[in-house]
Amino acid sequence: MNHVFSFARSLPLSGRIGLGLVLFWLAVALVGPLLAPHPVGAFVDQDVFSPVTASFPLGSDYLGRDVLSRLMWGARYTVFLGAGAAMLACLIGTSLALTAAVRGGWVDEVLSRAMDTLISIPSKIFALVMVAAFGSSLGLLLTITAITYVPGNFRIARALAVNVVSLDFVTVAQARGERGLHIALREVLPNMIHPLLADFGLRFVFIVLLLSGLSFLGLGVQPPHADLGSLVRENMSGLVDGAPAIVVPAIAIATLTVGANLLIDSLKPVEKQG
Amino acid sequence: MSAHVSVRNLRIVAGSKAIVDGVSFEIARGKVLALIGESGSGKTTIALALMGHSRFGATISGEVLLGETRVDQLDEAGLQALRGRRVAYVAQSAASAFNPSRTIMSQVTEPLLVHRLASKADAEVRAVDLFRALALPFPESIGARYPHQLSGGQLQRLMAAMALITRPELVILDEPTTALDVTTQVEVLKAFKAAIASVGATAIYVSHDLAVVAQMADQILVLNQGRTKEQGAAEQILHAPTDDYTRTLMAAASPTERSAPAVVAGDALLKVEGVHAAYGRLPVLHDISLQLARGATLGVIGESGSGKSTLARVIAGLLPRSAGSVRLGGEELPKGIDGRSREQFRRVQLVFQNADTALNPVHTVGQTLARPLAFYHGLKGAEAKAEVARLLDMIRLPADLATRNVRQLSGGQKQRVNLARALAARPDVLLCDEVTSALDTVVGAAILELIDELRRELGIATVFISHDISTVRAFCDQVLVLYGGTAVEQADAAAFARGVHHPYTDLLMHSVPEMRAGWLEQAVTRKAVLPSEVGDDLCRFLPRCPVAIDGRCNAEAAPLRAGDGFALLCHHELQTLRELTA
Amino acid sequence: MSGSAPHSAMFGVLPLIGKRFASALITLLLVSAVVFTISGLLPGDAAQETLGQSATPEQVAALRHEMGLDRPALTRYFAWLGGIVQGDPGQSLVANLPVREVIAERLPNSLMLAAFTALVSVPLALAIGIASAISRGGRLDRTLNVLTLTAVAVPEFLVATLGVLIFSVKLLWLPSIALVSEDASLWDTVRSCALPVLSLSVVVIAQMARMTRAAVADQLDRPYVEMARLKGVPFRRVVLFHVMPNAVGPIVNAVALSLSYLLGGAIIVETIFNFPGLASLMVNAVTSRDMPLLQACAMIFCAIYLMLVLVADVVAILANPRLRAQ
Amino acid sequence: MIFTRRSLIGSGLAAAGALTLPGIGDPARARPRQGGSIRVAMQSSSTADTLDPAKGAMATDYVRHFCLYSGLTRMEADLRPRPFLAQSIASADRITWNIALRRGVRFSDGRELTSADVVHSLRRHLDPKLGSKVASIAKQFAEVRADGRHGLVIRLTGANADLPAILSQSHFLIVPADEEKPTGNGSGPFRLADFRPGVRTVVTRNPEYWRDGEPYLDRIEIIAIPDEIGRVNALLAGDVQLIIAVQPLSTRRIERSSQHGILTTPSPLYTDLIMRQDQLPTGNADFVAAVKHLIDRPLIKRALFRGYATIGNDQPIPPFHPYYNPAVPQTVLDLDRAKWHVARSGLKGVRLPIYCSPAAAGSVDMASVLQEYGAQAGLEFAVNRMPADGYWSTHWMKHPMSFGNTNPRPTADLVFSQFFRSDAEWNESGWKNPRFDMLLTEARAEADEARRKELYGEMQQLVHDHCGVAIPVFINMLDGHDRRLKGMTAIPLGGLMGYRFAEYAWWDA
Repeated sequence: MNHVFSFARSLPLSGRIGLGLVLFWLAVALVGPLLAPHPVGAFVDQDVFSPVTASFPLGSDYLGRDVLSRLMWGARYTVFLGAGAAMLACLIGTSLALTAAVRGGWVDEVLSRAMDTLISIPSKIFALVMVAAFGSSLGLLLTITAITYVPGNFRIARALAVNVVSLDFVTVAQARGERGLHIALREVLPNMIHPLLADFGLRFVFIVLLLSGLSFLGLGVQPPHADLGSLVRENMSGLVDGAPAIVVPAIAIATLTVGANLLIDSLKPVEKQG
Repeated sequence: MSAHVSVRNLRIVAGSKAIVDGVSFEIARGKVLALIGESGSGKTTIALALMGHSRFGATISGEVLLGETRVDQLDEAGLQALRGRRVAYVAQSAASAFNPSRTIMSQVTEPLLVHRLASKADAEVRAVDLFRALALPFPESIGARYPHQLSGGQLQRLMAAMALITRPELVILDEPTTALDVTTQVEVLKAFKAAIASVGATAIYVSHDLAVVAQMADQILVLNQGRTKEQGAAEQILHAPTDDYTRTLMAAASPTERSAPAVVAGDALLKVEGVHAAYGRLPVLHDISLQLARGATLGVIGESGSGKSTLARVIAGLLPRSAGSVRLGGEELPKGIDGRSREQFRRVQLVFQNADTALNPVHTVGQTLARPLAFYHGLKGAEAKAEVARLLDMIRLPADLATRNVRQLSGGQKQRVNLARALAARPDVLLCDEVTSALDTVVGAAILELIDELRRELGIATVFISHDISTVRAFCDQVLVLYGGTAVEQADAAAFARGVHHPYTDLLMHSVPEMRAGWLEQAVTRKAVLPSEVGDDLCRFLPRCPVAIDGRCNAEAAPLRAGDGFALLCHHELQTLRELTA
Repeated sequence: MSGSAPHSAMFGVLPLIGKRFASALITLLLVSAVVFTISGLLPGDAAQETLGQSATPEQVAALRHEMGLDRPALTRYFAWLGGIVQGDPGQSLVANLPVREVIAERLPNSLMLAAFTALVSVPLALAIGIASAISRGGRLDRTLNVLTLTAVAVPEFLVATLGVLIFSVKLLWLPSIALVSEDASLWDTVRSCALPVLSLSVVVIAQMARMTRAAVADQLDRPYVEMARLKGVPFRRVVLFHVMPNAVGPIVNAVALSLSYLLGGAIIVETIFNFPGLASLMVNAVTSRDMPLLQACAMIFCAIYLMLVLVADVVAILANPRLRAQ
Repeated sequence: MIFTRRSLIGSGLAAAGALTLPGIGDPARARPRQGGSIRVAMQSSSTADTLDPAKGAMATDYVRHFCLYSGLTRMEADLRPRPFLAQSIASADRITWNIALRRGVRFSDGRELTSADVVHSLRRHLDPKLGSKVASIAKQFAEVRADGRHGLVIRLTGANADLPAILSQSHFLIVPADEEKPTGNGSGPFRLADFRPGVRTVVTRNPEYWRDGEPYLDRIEIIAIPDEIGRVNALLAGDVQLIIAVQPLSTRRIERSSQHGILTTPSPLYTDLIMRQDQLPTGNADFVAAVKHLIDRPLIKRALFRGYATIGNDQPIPPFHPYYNPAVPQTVLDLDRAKWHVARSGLKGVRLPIYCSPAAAGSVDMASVLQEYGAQAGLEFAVNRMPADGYWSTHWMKHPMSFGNTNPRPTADLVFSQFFRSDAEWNESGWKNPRFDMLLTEARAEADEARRKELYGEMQQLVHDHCGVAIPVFINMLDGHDRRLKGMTAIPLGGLMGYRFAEYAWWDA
């Protein structure tokens, strides 16, 4: 805990706000479902799109379900699915990028072409085909969203890696006789961490957006559960009345994604602490 | 008569740290003041303050007077009107100070245009005049080029043209020749001096090189850590310094000859024979051979582009040779990195010129040094830790530096760590590529001493690559002079000192500034005698050679002429050369 | 120093275009193979989808034969490939029209939507990006940062629907659906596209603005910027005449990537506004298992993406004299 | 219009005569006037949009086809067919039918419509290459032949009293015999002006329509806005004047606008839960009974459909249907009874996926409701939402539990024989009941109305008691329209007046 506090103190104000938001949503994602006043699919309100009341702190949704409870569950999907897919995308993209940059030549060419192929297939249509072919599951959603953002991460990571590879210390490592794996992981990768983190933050936002886009196309988390984007989507008819059922999830998405990026943006390279 | 430029009690603060503190000076109209000091002394910061500019949000206080104008009190508009019109700036690296995407002409004439001092056509006429005055080639058409198409020396002169085009009252030259080869430096210095004089401007010359300053300055101000150490007329500072720090600077500037060049007899440890190498289709090394015994030092000199760094890369295997052989202890080394054994890697270690980029900025000193220990010797844990401590001790750095990140080190410390990393492998051959060129003189001298000491203690054979002929002369057992990828001269230290040299070596030696006023005026820049291009087999130096023989040099390859402990490639007889280069 | 031979921009660009063209062909081939493979995983085929639930097995068999779906997959793929090589993308299985005609109907719409969006979003994104780069770390920068992030994260359908509620339902200023047809006047077409363009812009502006900011901020740290300031060049002029020519490469690249999204990624906007574009055509092709049409759409998206990237590279090269001369 | 006595018996209708259909909110006196141009937003359109009535697959197709072509009979709001292009349609044995055609009807290219065209239009369904949507229904046409220029004879493979109703479907609209495939050249109220599959259809008034003074509108543009909220917005923004398939949640918005109204059509449309009888554990009779008692029908009616539904009783005939059997006891939510059935079935704690999809309206939310109550009775249901794409071919009827969705059929016979007969292709639950099959064949041929109602009544009881299909509610169809659009009434065969609004609607500007 002390670590968190001293870490928080080292951040600028925007970073502290970001950290606060991220921790808040992380907490909601972790323990929210335990604290939710109602089961996620329970039809508890006679009316729909109720405003904020004592029994329904965030109102009720289009079927008369408790928005607070649904939000607490939904945060879990968005946070973990979004972060998981972003991590997976960055992991794959960066690994391939490092391979391309360190090996160069035809390996680079083949990987770059493969990424071009992937990037030029519209992601939502790709998702549509995959879900139609394999059925909808969390694993598949994770895979689709991750695959969709691999090429973007690859492009950025490759550009960074090619820059780093041209630096002297990589040549030094080559002259020392180091294998490609060591060069990629120990010499090159650590020098790309910060821009990669920033990219991760942005990918996270895009994935949250893609997930909500998929919910629009009827793909996405299985009911009665819903991620934050699906919560917005399923309550669209409450938009005219400004029902909390749609406003609250929308705010949740904004605070979560902006918070994550504020935090990441404020993580300047280590020299600050020196 | 009041001074043209007057600075009183200048104090520049960045964050909570004063970079410049209590500096005062005056310059009379048309005179040149030199600001001298090592990196971090605040000399550039002071120079920029005269234009009301500070980097990294530092705040300027004190009084800066240019004629009647209080520069320190000008607002943004006032500064804009001042800069480029009354005060002009020549930056250290013209290569990065020119905008890579715009033509030279548009950038040189820009000060005139933004200050509405001339029409575009007039501005271009004035620019061409200046190009001519600065002895630039193709003055009519050079303006249409882009920065990357020009050499460093040309860019530096163009930068001067850009500064002088508005005929400013004050020119600030910030280490304008540091990045240049010595031979180019002479021409550039001459051009600057003449051009500034013709405009009649007052100048501030920022430098760390005392010999250069001696040529340019009327007055000198010596700085250390943002404070004035000594200030006075150039003559007095250079020849009768009163401050200890000034004396240290002077001492470091003239390297002492090494006590006894310990020529170690025995079989050659490193043997390079008939090596050729090329980047793609562009040949860079042509038939290079050399031999190096255990504990011996070979100095490789040449200008930028001579192929001297390439030679190190070819030996290390980073650039596979296209022909020839490299043997280590009788064993032929594979051409490139692929196929070399870990032991072969260990025995040849390369130390890069720029420690800033040669050290991985994310690693600590300890991690940097531990890697070769683990990699070559399998040392881990406490053992490795002890060895790191020993290495740090060897390079005269405190052991607690091991936990420090390399980014937090000073330039000299970085270069020592850079060296220690190579030593950690316990190599047989150490390839040092311009290891001191990015360092201040004092720090560089210390590094040299260290290398020399280690070489003697550990018996490591060293290839010492440098553009600085005086360092090489003082430091090495053998000298190899490269020009255009060809070895034009090769000699042992004694023979090299005796003095028969290839015309190119001769040019290099005479281009090194001496620390006396008036050297620049005497230094003769001799023109090439034959207008010609390089043929494949002809002497590479021919296009610049002041003593080339028509009908021979431009007709056939130069013959190898060997003497006592030396050999060179030239059409002239050794005797003739002795006379020509005397 | 190089000789005085005049450098022609084309020298640098032509081989690049040639090389790209070759690798584009390979990429297109890859895309077609990938699309063919994954669409092969889809349950059902065009015959079944066309006939629907009520089909008798004989009907399905007859239609399958008619459509040529009873041939092995590889045979169909190579037949299709052979057609493409001769410039014929085949016959749409479902619409019973040449694929060329079906696409010719939609492609101009998609391109028009993309062009309008680009017209609106690129200048705005550049302005935002440059403004925040100039005030790096300042209040404006931070505000724009949060705003662009929020804009990216808000679901497109929410933006689109909000736009409709405000501008169509409440204010009655703009049509809520895109009525794109030949007999519509230019003014009507522009009005029709206003809301789709708005919705698409929100997403891409943020992306491009962030990349622009990064590219410009990177250049602002370069020594030549300080040099220009020290020449007395006003800051505005420094940004426009010194920084922009150097930042244009990465910016154009980001713009190209974002613009490629405008075609395939417009599916949600096309759905909400009933916009007859290529993305909904492609979704159509997926649901009706109309392989020739699906393949053709994929080819077009891929080709446009590659073309945009190529254009971006060429622009980057033309803007950079160093690359230009290579 | 002449109805013979035989035809009255044959079509199973007790009374003839035109009913006046009161429009919503407009006084009966208001006379339809001509003119006006409207735009209609449907749910979906794609490259599969067609001008061929035989291939009509979606509401958008039906609307287009009814605009362009005319049929032999027309179904009115009372669910009884009237002769239309046919002047009379009669049969003595309900096997051989004689049809006399109206004279002087012309296609829009000016050629007269004759018996040859009708023979062609009916026979073409039997060609498997055509891919007719009603091929299986058309199979009962043993013979279709012309009987003079304006008469024809249809001989069926078995007795069927419902032929006039069957012929009222859009698929049996009459197309010209001399065209290889239909191009929009028909004898309907409108003529084709523009047709872009997946984009729009524009039709303009047919000045030579054979029904004098009709139609009323000058021009109709048919587009599709798949997004329901987008559709409602387009209506409210005035960009379209009529929309199909309004969600119950959106009715409030439309009703709040003084310029717009809702047309509610109670219909036999239902979304049903299928429990396969040939698979386990759903084949267990107690399991089926338990599930039927776990369905909170009033909740589904209230929460999912905001009251725009009629509570169903696990059989396909809705209470407002002439053949409805009120004696079948209503199944209600009864947790105790459900638990008892679960205990008896020995399936307590069983974990079972329910496949649902947006393709079957309301099924996803129905599955969620069932999941809630299932948990209370010891049945653990997992909701598997599948994309609409591919749902019917891959999931529907393929799992122990899935959802289906059945559109209104013109006759009770059609829905029973297509979905409940033992050998029906879409016998969703795979139940087999010989008694039911026998009753079905008997009812089809039966001419006596009272007897027929009795037979259908028993079939409803059988389905309710034994079939593995649960029908929680019948869903009202909701259309939204501009209040200036008059003449709109409910015809329970589908939205937009059974897709035939173009023949009735008029613009009161």
